[in-house]
This record gives sequence, C-alpha cells and structure tokens, in this order.
Amino acid sequence: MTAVRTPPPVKARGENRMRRTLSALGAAQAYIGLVLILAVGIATKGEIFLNETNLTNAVGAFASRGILAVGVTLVILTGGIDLSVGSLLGIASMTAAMMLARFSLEPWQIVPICMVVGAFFGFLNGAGTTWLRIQSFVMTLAMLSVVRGLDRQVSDNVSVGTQIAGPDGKLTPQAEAFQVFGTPGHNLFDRIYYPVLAFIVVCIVFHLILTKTRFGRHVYAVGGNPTAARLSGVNVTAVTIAVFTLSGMLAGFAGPIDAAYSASADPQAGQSYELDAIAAAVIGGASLAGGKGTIAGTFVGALILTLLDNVLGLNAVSDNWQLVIKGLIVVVAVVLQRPDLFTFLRGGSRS
Amino acid sequence: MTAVRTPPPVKARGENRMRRTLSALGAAQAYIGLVLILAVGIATKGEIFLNETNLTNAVGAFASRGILAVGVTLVILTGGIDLSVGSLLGIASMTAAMMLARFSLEPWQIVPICMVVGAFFGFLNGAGTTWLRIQSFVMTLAMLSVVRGLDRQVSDNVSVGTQIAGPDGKLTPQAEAFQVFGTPGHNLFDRIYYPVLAFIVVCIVFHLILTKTRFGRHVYAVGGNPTAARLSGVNVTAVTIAVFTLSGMLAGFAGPIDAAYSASADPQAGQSYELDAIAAAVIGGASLAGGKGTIAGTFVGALILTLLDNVLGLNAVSDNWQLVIKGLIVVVAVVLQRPDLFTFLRGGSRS
Amino acid sequence: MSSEAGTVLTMRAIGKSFPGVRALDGVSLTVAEGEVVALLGENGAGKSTLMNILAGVFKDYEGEIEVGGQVAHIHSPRDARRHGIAMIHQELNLVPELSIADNLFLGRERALLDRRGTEARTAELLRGLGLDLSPRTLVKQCKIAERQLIEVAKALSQNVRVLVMDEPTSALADAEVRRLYGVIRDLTGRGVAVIYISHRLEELEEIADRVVVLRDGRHIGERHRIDRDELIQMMVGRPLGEMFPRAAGGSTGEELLTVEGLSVPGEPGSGRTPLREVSLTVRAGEIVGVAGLMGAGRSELLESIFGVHRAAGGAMTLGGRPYRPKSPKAAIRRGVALVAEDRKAQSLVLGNTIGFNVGLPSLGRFLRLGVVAARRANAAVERQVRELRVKAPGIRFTVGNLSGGNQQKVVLAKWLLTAPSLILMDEPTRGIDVGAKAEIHALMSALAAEGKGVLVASSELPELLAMCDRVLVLCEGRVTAEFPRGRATQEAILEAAMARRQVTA
Amino acid sequence: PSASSGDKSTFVVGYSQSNNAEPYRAQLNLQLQHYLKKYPDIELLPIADARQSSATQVSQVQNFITQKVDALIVSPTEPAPLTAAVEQACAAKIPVIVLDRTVNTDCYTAFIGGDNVLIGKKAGEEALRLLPDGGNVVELRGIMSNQPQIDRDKGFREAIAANPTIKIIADREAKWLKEQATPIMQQWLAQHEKIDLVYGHNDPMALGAYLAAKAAGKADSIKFIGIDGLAIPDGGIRAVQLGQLSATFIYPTGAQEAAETVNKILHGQPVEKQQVLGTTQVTKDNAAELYKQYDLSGQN
Ligand SMILES: Nc1ncnc2c1ncn2[C@@H]1O[C@H](COP(=O)(O)OP(=O)(O)OP(=O)(O)O)[C@@H](O)[C@H]1O
Ligand SMILES: Nc1ncnc2c1ncn2[C@@H]1O[C@H](COP(=O)(O)OP(=O)(O)OP(=O)(O)O)[C@@H](O)[C@H]1O
Ligand SMILES: [Mg+2]
Ligand SMILES: [Mg+2]
Repeated sequence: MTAVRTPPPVKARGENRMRRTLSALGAAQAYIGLVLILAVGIATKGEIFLNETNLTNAVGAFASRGILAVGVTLVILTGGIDLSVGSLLGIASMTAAMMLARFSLEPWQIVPICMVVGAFFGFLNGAGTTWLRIQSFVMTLAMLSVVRGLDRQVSDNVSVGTQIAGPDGKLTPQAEAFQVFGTPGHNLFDRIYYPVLAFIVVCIVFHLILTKTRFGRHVYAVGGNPTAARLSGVNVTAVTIAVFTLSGMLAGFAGPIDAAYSASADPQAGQSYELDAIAAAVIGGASLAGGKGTIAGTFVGALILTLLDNVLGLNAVSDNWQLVIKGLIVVVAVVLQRPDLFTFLRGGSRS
Repeated sequence: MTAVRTPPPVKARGENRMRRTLSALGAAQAYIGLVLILAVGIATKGEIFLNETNLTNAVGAFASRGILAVGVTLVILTGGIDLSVGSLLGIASMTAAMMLARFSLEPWQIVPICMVVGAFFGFLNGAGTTWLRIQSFVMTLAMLSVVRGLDRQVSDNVSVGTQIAGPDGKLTPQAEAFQVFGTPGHNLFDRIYYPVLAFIVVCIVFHLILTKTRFGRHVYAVGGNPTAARLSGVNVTAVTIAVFTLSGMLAGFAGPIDAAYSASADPQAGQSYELDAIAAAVIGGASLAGGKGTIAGTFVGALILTLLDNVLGLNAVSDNWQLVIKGLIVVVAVVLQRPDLFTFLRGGSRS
Repeated sequence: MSSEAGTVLTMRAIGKSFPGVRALDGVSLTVAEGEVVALLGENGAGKSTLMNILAGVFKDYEGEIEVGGQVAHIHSPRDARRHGIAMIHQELNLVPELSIADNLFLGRERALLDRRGTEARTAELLRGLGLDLSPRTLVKQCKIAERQLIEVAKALSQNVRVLVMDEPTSALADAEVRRLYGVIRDLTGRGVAVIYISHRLEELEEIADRVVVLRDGRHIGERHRIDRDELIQMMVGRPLGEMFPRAAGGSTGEELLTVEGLSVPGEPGSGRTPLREVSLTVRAGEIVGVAGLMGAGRSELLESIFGVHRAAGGAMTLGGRPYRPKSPKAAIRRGVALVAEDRKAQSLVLGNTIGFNVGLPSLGRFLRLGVVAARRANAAVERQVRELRVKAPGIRFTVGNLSGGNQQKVVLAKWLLTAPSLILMDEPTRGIDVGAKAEIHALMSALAAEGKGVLVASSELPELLAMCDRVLVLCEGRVTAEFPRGRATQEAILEAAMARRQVTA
Repeated sequence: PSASSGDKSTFVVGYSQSNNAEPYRAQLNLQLQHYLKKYPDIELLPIADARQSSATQVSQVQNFITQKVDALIVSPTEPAPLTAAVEQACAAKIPVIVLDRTVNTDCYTAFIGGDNVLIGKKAGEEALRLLPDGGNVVELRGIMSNQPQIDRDKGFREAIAANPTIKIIADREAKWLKEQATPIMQQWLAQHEKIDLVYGHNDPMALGAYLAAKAAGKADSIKFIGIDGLAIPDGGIRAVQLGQLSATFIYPTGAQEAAETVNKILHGQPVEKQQVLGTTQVTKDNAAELYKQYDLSGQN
C-alpha cells in the first residue's frame, strides 16, 4: 500500500477504506492528468484515437522506455538517479542483435544474457555510489558515456539487423522467434502486442515487490531517511546496490524489445531515453528527493507521455508546436495531480 | 567564506589560515582531478598541450557551457535542478542572430535583449517551482521542450548566420562587432579570447555574490534546510525564483557567445548542454541535495571536462574509446577530490 | 531492581575520536539485569557517542564490549540487535513517508510482509504507551511528541536485554513521562537493563538505580544515591549556584505584545493543532510561560505569532503598533525571534558551519554596500557563541557534528544575535545540561530585565513555575487558564491542561 | 479506401520527416510543400517530425496508417527500424514513397534519394583536382553509424585512392554539427604541421573547420569541401560564393520528384520504383545561379 502522497484527512472508517483502495492504485489524483489527455484525444479524434491498434501502437512505442522507467523509479525511490539506462538499453539491444546474428541463439537464451549484461553495469553503478560514494548523478553519467563507447566499439558503429535470413531467403527460425519481442505486427493471439504485455507485467511484478516485500519497504526507507534506515538495521549499501542492479537488469530486458521493435540494434539506440524514463517517474509523482513514488504512478506517467505524443500526432499539430504544447501539458498534468490541488486552488497555505 | 565542506580538524593557527585560504578557493582536493589531467596532457603532448592557443581553444569551446554551469550551480545550491539551460541558450543564440541579421543591432543592444529573454524563461521556471510547487526537474524539463519548440518555430528550423555581409561584400559593422563574442580568432589585445574572459568574469562575479553577499548565504541556506531558512527570515520563494532567473539570464548571456562561436545560430544549438553544465557543477563538488558546492568547484569541473576532451583529442584516441575513457576519468577525478580521500583510502569509517 | 543480579553488559576502556575531537577516552560501564543506569554529563560529554557505539552506529572505536559475559563485536546496528541491544536515539530517526507500523518493524520485516500481524502488534504497543493512533498513520502526520513515543514503541517491540534511551523525554510532557516510567518499570521487572540519558535531574531521582557521570569523554564517577548538588559538581567540575535565579515579581513595563482572538486553521495531514480565539499579552520585561499537554497547540501559537502560519482571524499588536506578520522575515524585522521546537528540522542548516547558522538571521546588520562584513559578523558570532559556552573547536565547525545540547545552544545564539525585543521560545532548554540550563535561565531573566518580552513554551513544569511571571495554559488550541506567578502550581496547571473534556462536552 | 481509386476528389498525404531541425531537412520540407501546392487535389498533412527518434517515427507512420492517408512519404531516421512500419503501411495498401534514406524491404512504391557514395566520390575527385601534388587531408565525419556518413566516407576514399600521395591523416566524428567541428579542427591544427584539405561530410562541419582555420590564420592555405549545398543565407552555396568552401555538392532533396511521384501514384499512373538522384557540384562559377534555382524563400 505504501501510500506515498499525503492522504486526505481521515474522517471516517469508510473514507479510510476508500483512501486505502485508491492509494493502493497509486494516488487517485495522478489520474487526472491522464484523464485530461484521454479526454482531449477522444474529443478531437474519437474513434481513431480509441482504436485498439492506435492505443497499442502508442503504448508499444514507449514500452521499452516504460520498462526503463520502472527501474529508474526504484533508483529514484532510494534518493538516487540513473542516467545510464539509455546506454544500458543500447548495449543490451546490441548484445541481443549480435547473439542472434552471430550465434543464432534462441530468444530464451538471449534475454537472460542481456539481463545479465545490464545487471552487471547496473551493479557497477551501485558499487560506485556506495563503496566509492560517488553521487549517483555523476556515476551514472560516467556510465552512460562508458557503455555508449563500448557499444559503439563492439558494433564498429554499424547497426546490426535482427531479421536474419537463412540460405532459403526466409528468416531463420531464431530470427523469426526473435520478432515476438516486439517487431510491429507480431502479437500474442494476434491481438496483444508483446512489448505492451512485457511492460505491464514488469509494472505488476515491481509493484508487488515494492508493496509486499521486505525489500520494497527497505527501498522506501533508504530513500525516506537513510540514517533511520541504517540505524534500524537496514543494509543501506545492499539495498542501493540492488536497486541499481535491478535498474540495469530491466534496461537489459528492454534491450531486446528495442532491437525487435527496430528490427535492428543501432549503436545509438536508447540515446536520451533516460530523460523520458525519469520524466515518466517524476510525472507519476516520484520525488527526486527519494522515499516517495509508486510504480502505478510511473505507469500513469508513461501513459501520459506516450498518449500525449499520440494525441498531438493524430491531430497533426505541427512539430514545433508539439514541443511547446507537450511542455505545457506536462506542467498542467503535474499540477492537476497534486494531492493538495483543491487546497492549492483555494490559495491554501504552504507546507 | 561559507565553507561548504566539512572542514578538517583545526590544529594550529597557521594551518587554520592556510585552510581558510584554500577553502575560499573551493576545496583544495577539488584540484587533484584537474592536476591529474594536466599531468597526463603534459606527459603525452607536452608543448602542444601547454601551448597558450591550445588551452585557449579548449576552454573557449566550453565557455558557453561553463557559463551555463555557473547558473546551474546556483540552482543546484538551492536544491533544485535546471534542465532548460541548453534550450535557453538556444533561443538566446537565435535571438542574437536574428537581431543582428534582421535589425542590425549592435552587440551592446543584443546582449541585454538576450539576457532578458533568458531571464524571462528562467523566471517562469522559478515561478513554476515555487508558486505551482512543481519539482524543478519536471518544470525545467517542460521548459526545455517549450523553449526548443519556440526556437524552432521562430527560426523556421533554419540556421541563421551572423556573418552578415553588406552590399560591399564585407561584413556589416554590426556583424564585424558581433564577432567579439567569440568568433575564433577575435581576441582582446590579440591574445585573450573573449568567451574565456567572459567565462572567468562570470565565475568571479558569482563567486563573490555567493561568498560575500547576503543573497549568497541565503542560497546556501535554502539548499541546506529550506524550513530553517524560512524560519530565519529568508524569503525562500524569492531566493528560488532569483536563482532560476539568474540561471536563465546567464543562459541568455551565453547565447550570443555560442552564436558567435559558430558564426551562426542553429535551431539545435545548446541541445544536451544541460548535461555538460550539470556535470561540471557536480564534478566540482556540488551536491544535488542542495546546500553544498562552490563556483570555484564548478570552474574546476568545467576545466576537467574540457581539458579531458582536449587531451584525448590531441592523443588521437578513437571516438569510441574517448567515450569510455572520459567516463572512467570523471569517476577517478571525482573520487580523487573527495575531501576525506585519505581516510577513505585507509578504509575509514562512514559519515 | 537489584544490582546484585548478573551483569548483562560490560563496556571496557571505550575510546572514540572524531576528526579534531576526542569524544571518549577509556570509558568503562557495567550494567546489571533489571537495573536502570542513568548516564549523566554536560552537553558534549560523550554520552550519546558512548551509547551509539553500543548500538553499532560507529564501525570503529577502541575498547571492548561484553554482553552476557561474552565478548560482543558490535560494528553495525544489526550486530547490536543480535545481542539484544536497542536504542532510542537522541534525534528522531523515523522514516516520515512510512506508516507507524512500517517504522516499528523496519529492518525486521519478514521477506514477504505480514501487514496484519505487524499492525496488530503495533496497535498493542501504541496502546501500551497511551497513544491513540492508527498503525497505518504515516509518521509525517504525527506530532513530535508522538514521534518520540513511536521511537519508544519501536525499541519496545524488540526482544531486548539492554535498552538505551537517549533523552527519551525531551519532547514529552509530564503525563507521557509518567507513562514511560511505568513502561520502564515493567521492563526492568522482566530483567531488562536500561541505560537512561537525561538532563532532567528530577527524573533520575525517580527512575535510576545508579548514576554514572561523564565529563569531557571520561568516566568521572558513579553514585547509587542521587544527590543533586554532588552530581552537578561532578558533571561540570565546579559547584553551581542557584538553579532558577529569577527573582519573584519583578516590575513589568508596558504591553509589548497583545494577541486578541487569534485563530489559525490546522492543516489536514500535517498534525497541526488549530488555534481557537487565543488572547494573551506579554509586557516588556515579562516572562510568560505557555503550558499544555502534547498537541495542545503551544508550538502553533508561537509559530503563528512568528508569522509561520497564516491567521484566519484575530488581531495582534507589537510595541503598540498593529502587527500582522505575513512571514517570519516580517516578524524578524519587527524584532521578534523564535527558538523553534525542532532544532534539526526547523532551525539548523546541519551541513553548514556554526558561523553560517548563527549569522543567518542577522546578516542585515552586517551589510556594507550589500556585502556581508565577514570579519565583523564573525566577531559577533564568536562572542555570542562563547557567551553560551558552545563546546566546539571554532565557529567554522560543522553544526551537524555538534552534540545535541550544543546544537541547541547554537540555535539560541543565533536568535540572541538578532537582538530581539520579543523572543518566543519553544522548549528552549530541550536537551540542555543542567549547567547550561541555569545559564539560559539567567539569560532569560537578563533579557527580561533589559525590558524585552519572553514567551516560552515548555513541557517542564518546574521550569515554567520557576521562571515565569505568568503561565498560560493551552488545551486543544484554546487558552483554558492563566496563573500569575505564585498562584501557579503543577496540579492547577495540569488540571487546566486536561480541561479538554469540559471543553469538548 | 484504396488510394488509387479514381472517384476521390481530394487525396490526403502524410509525411514523416526524421528531424526537422536540420537545415537540409527544413529545406526539404519547404520544397515539398511548395511543389505539392501545384496539385490542388492533394492535401499534405502537417509534416510529422520524428526528432531523430526511430520509435517516434514508427508510431508516426502507424498514426498515418490509422488515419488512412491516401499516400505516405517517409524519410527514415534509420533503415531497419522503419522497415516494419513501412511494411505495415504496405499491408494496409497505402502507397509509400521512401525519401532520402532506404528501408530494408521491397514493399514500397518508390524510393527517391541521392547517392551518397557517388557524392563522396565526386568530393574525392574534387580533392584530386585541388591537390594534384598530393597532400594531407582531414575528414570530419557525421554520426558514425549513419548510413550517409558511411557512404560519403566510402566514396571519398575510393576516389582519392587514385593518388597515393593524398593521405587522410586524421578523421573524427563531429556529429554533423558545426560547433563540434571547430574545436576538433583547432586540435588538428595544433597537432599537424601541414593540413591541405578538409573534407566535411556536410557544409556546417566544413564551415566549423573553416572558422578554426581562419582564426589560426591558415584558412588560405587549406581547401575546404562540404556537402549539402543548401540555398539558404547560412548555407553551403553562399559559403562557396564567399570563398570559404572550395566546393560543395548539392545533396538533392528529391522534393520535386516526390511531389510528382505522389501525384502520379494517386492518379493511378505508373512510377519508377528506384529514382536515384544525381548531384551538382557547386563552384564559384555556378553558385549564384544555383542559389537562385533552389531558393524558395521568396515563393512562399
Ligand atoms: N560525527 C561527529 N564528528 C565530529 N565530532 C563529533 C561527531 N559526533 C560527536 N562529536 C563530538 O563528540 C563530542 C561528544 O558528543 P556527544 O554527542 O556524545 O555528547 P553528549 O554527551 O551526548 O551531549 P548532549 O548532552 O549535548 O547530547 C562532542 O564534542 C561532539 O562535538
Ligand atoms: N509534517 C510536519 N512538517 C513540519 N512541521 C510539523 C510537521 N508535523 C508537525 N510539525 C510541527 O510540529 C509541531 C507539533 O508538535 P507538538 O507535539 O509539539 O505539538 P503541538 O501542537 O505544538 O503541541 P505542544 O507544542 O503544545 O506540545 C507543530 O508545531 C508543527 O508545526
Ligand atoms: Mg547526546
Ligand atoms: Mg510543541
């Protein structure tokens, strides 16, 4: 449950229960921004917007960044930041493509390898911030650079395609199978686009981890008050290393999805994804000061970003104005989902 | 004075005085990373590296980002972050080029206009983080997007040159004068490259503001403990708005420098400069938690970044390995400049 | 209760140095089962440091610790817990964003959370301490006193052999203190050893079996009998005169502050008590006390006068002129100062120096052409800090590294430097040792004698009774009684403070 | 609705551009809008800008498919990522014109684009001409993994192989950006005694190097070659006119061809599937004329 926003005053039992239900889903207000965008989408482009394929496409395009955002949320909850996830996604996608192109590995072999690669660099991030006590901003910025360099070096600056044809001119079985990761048009039961499924599953798993397990509680404690956490016997170092490792691991998982989506691994893949991922988390209510945020919020933040793009795109808003409107709507969405919105509108006092 | 690092134990009068001198300049240890890079530069490329022109060129290429870093340092000191400076530099450089190309304004008219433009958007950042209480990360990320959109819109996505020729085929007097902002080869007394001078002057001015004035102390107080600051009579809102406005104003000032450096304003100018600026501040010891950092540190951080680039470039390190080495050296430099380095190396206790 | 029982804990020749500070030097301590040992000493004597070592806060130290007759290697909080040692720290150490239940069991949860179990257990513990809070309440919604009791509950929730309490009562009023004693007696009855740190000597008389005195990081001696004067002598190394030096019935001047029907709305979720129609006056040269139970609104009252909260109704005058501060800045400009309740959260920039903190509100006085005249400011800070006997290597020392009591002195120094005409004090002697307390009391008297007004909220009734010309009693945001000096007694004040039943009925 | 059905009075065309904020692409957009105006029955939706992101571009293409445009023009950021999206359009029976960069499928109606290897080769031939006695060349590259970078490098190297005394003594990635090129050139000037020619994969990089050389007083002894040849005041044609660049090569936008091709497709006329465009070398002699020819700023 870990309600992360100041809940409204508890008045009665019933209200308390309702509040609990809502806060279990994140924070009720977080949805106002999303509702706003949905409303605009429906009002302006009704059917086209609500079309299942359109929504799937929109969320699918963001899925790999959404998965990064989940990892980044973990790190942000402990009071750190992870700028390296874009690069980690890049090297994981390159790893996936190379494993496929050079060694014809099966998807179920590729995913664990990519996750280990990501987790390894994530672990280094954690080690640097704890043992060397480098601010995570610097450590992960350095990692961003190092990993991008390695990615470019191993790939020789050439993108590697994943649609490997066998001697018969058709895709190899492995390449065929690899498409499930998200080549557009490859859906489960011909309907459910795999990356969207993967994103949702990742959200659910990490929502449960954060709300139901000891580890989750420790993540919030480390971000909320590291001294108190340490004095309570929480192994702050271990938790910190763990969240960076998990963030790296998720970036590793997002790598093959990105490669399949693009049908290739580009040495530049994932560049600046970290900003989208962090933005999703923060729009979803995570505080960069740590201790505050939910996966549900991040999920909503990701939806806001991607549907906003979609609505603006469908309405054929010119690109320059898209940038302007996007910025403005993000501000409006964030203000709308403030828990004390109504106090605030009444010109309420400051905290 | 406002020493922001834990001072070493006070032993004797003499030591105390020396320490004071050093801490006035930042923190002594901050220089170790810089010394390391200088040493590598001298060892590998001796004369070429130490050559005045080379050093000027290296610092000159970073000057506009260095100026951004000073503004960003102010914001970071209050516990915020400013991601919009790159976009603000962009729109200011476009403003400068257009003022020159369309209205043939003189440099002394262009600079104030650009600074006002930057300050205006910076003020909006401050207003959003205080009055609307949006996390500065989100507010300035939105501003990054909005301003970039406006920049592209006003410029129609076309770069605008600053080397405007008159009917006689020679540069107009205004265009000629504009070059002082930093067109390579235009130096004061034929020796001092203007952007380097501007960067140093900005550093000195803001160093004095932070260390000698009440406003400077208020900045540290707001970042260190906003509640305590408010209860001590600091107008936290005003200070916050002021630092964002100053950061925007400095980005506005950096705009013409960037335009002159490239002899044109590009609609993409300044993109991702915010990361360099923040990196300079953080490598220089500023803490993203607020309350900790110095302009001297940021200056050193900027030198580390730009000289590192220079040394790697002079040694013809391949682009890919440059990324890798750059990341590694940043980590090493940050670890080396830890004030408790020696305790740390002895495996000392944690704070 | 007998000290003949088996020894549970032995600390031998403990030493600890911080950069530039020798905090402990060869201190030994033994504690027996079921015994309450009080640890006494001036601010900065090393009490917290010694106990922090026991609780595993510090990795390195000199000396040896034995628990239950066996050498215990304690280098982390986990080690301490393994040996059955729990500590209530001097500074509150709770995670504000987590619920009370989550905080109580932090670090001891099952891998998969057992929410129902922990909440039931939490409810039980809270009830035992007389706290009427839901286990799901977020800690950030709790008042300071409640938080302190939550810390107690947290320590109690563990199966402990040795319980360390570092000033557990500094934010508690009498009623809660009594309840805490009950809990302690209950524990010692079950054989738990308690080490108790407090600067309230009268508490020690009631609860401690034995007193151990530290001075400048050294063990000075111990006593089974509590003789106040002797203990003070041991602590400060010199005899101390009158504890409460305020002369009775000093002549008072004109009305300095008048508050008429002040109402301040509480803020949902922040645990703030609303004020209802509070009226009071403070005359020049007068010390007025504010008494009340926890949550009575004392802090809100002082904070509202200082412009922290926006008033919904009422009027104030200061020095005869209307006074409507819209921010602390405005209040300071009118010569008002507030020594806030929570030094860590509300008063200090912990990461910065003593000089920075003390100078912060008075910088305006040291400006020359917009520039802070650092030399002059530092000299003034230095003087003020010396006057209050802050134990620190210099004014460039980081405030966060000072002992709790010395931090409190820094807060006082900071406000005295503003030369206020009205000083509002919220628990001003919280965590201050007896010697320094006497000095602060003397200082309050001196301020009053200079014609300043002092409005002081305190949970220590003896302090209020001894120091104040008048005592107001608050209950649930209302003034329920006012006693002039001499007519105020502990019983009368408590009765007025618990007037809530009549009020709400 | 099949786009080629003749019973429609107006046709809607979508265009997804890889990055508007490059002067070359801004020019391309401008020209495309200009030439499509000649066909009153064709409506061009506002141009979608992928801002260098393949993921964005894929969803833009998908958006256009959802909107059932009658024809689609795509300038891919990268070939592979857009392949599936183009195939989706193809599957939806929407004719696709791939403009400028290719995709890895045959399922499109027409490809229109320049030949970067050819342009690189022409640049190399110009270098041969400028350095008859051999010399030292430095090369400023675009983003390493971009196909145009790879091709422009390849063609150039093939051409200068004809004269073994011409050596590329240094090459670095300047990411297509002017302000990245300047400090790199400054470093080269510090390191190398003799640089005879700078080959920039686009005009801004060549001009950034020019600024550095000019500051060092060496601009006159070094030749600069760029690519793009945009007819904007800040572009390569003007730079050739001013003598800053020795030559540049017009990288054709293909806008006019694209407009004509779209029109033919929509009206059911046959089109050529592969339309590879040539290049024109801009020299001092033809610069003024070419500028006039390609400048559209007055005609909007
Ligand atoms: N982290 C630290 N760094 C430097 N010095 C420290 C640190 N912690 C404590 N000290 C110093 O150690 C000495 C003992 O402090 P300690 O907190 O143990 O005192 P105390 O007896 O608990 O005092 P109080 O009654 O005021 O709480 C003080 O002089 C203090 O300044
Ligand atoms: N979340 C919070 N953030 C900031 N300040 C808080 C918060 N919660 C409580 N406080 C402050 O702490 C004080 C509450 O603590 P306390 O227990 O002293 O209650 P009180 O109403 O002041 O009662 P009294 O002072 O009479 O005991 C209030 O002054 C309030 O301003
Ligand atoms: Mg203590
Ligand atoms: Mg209080």
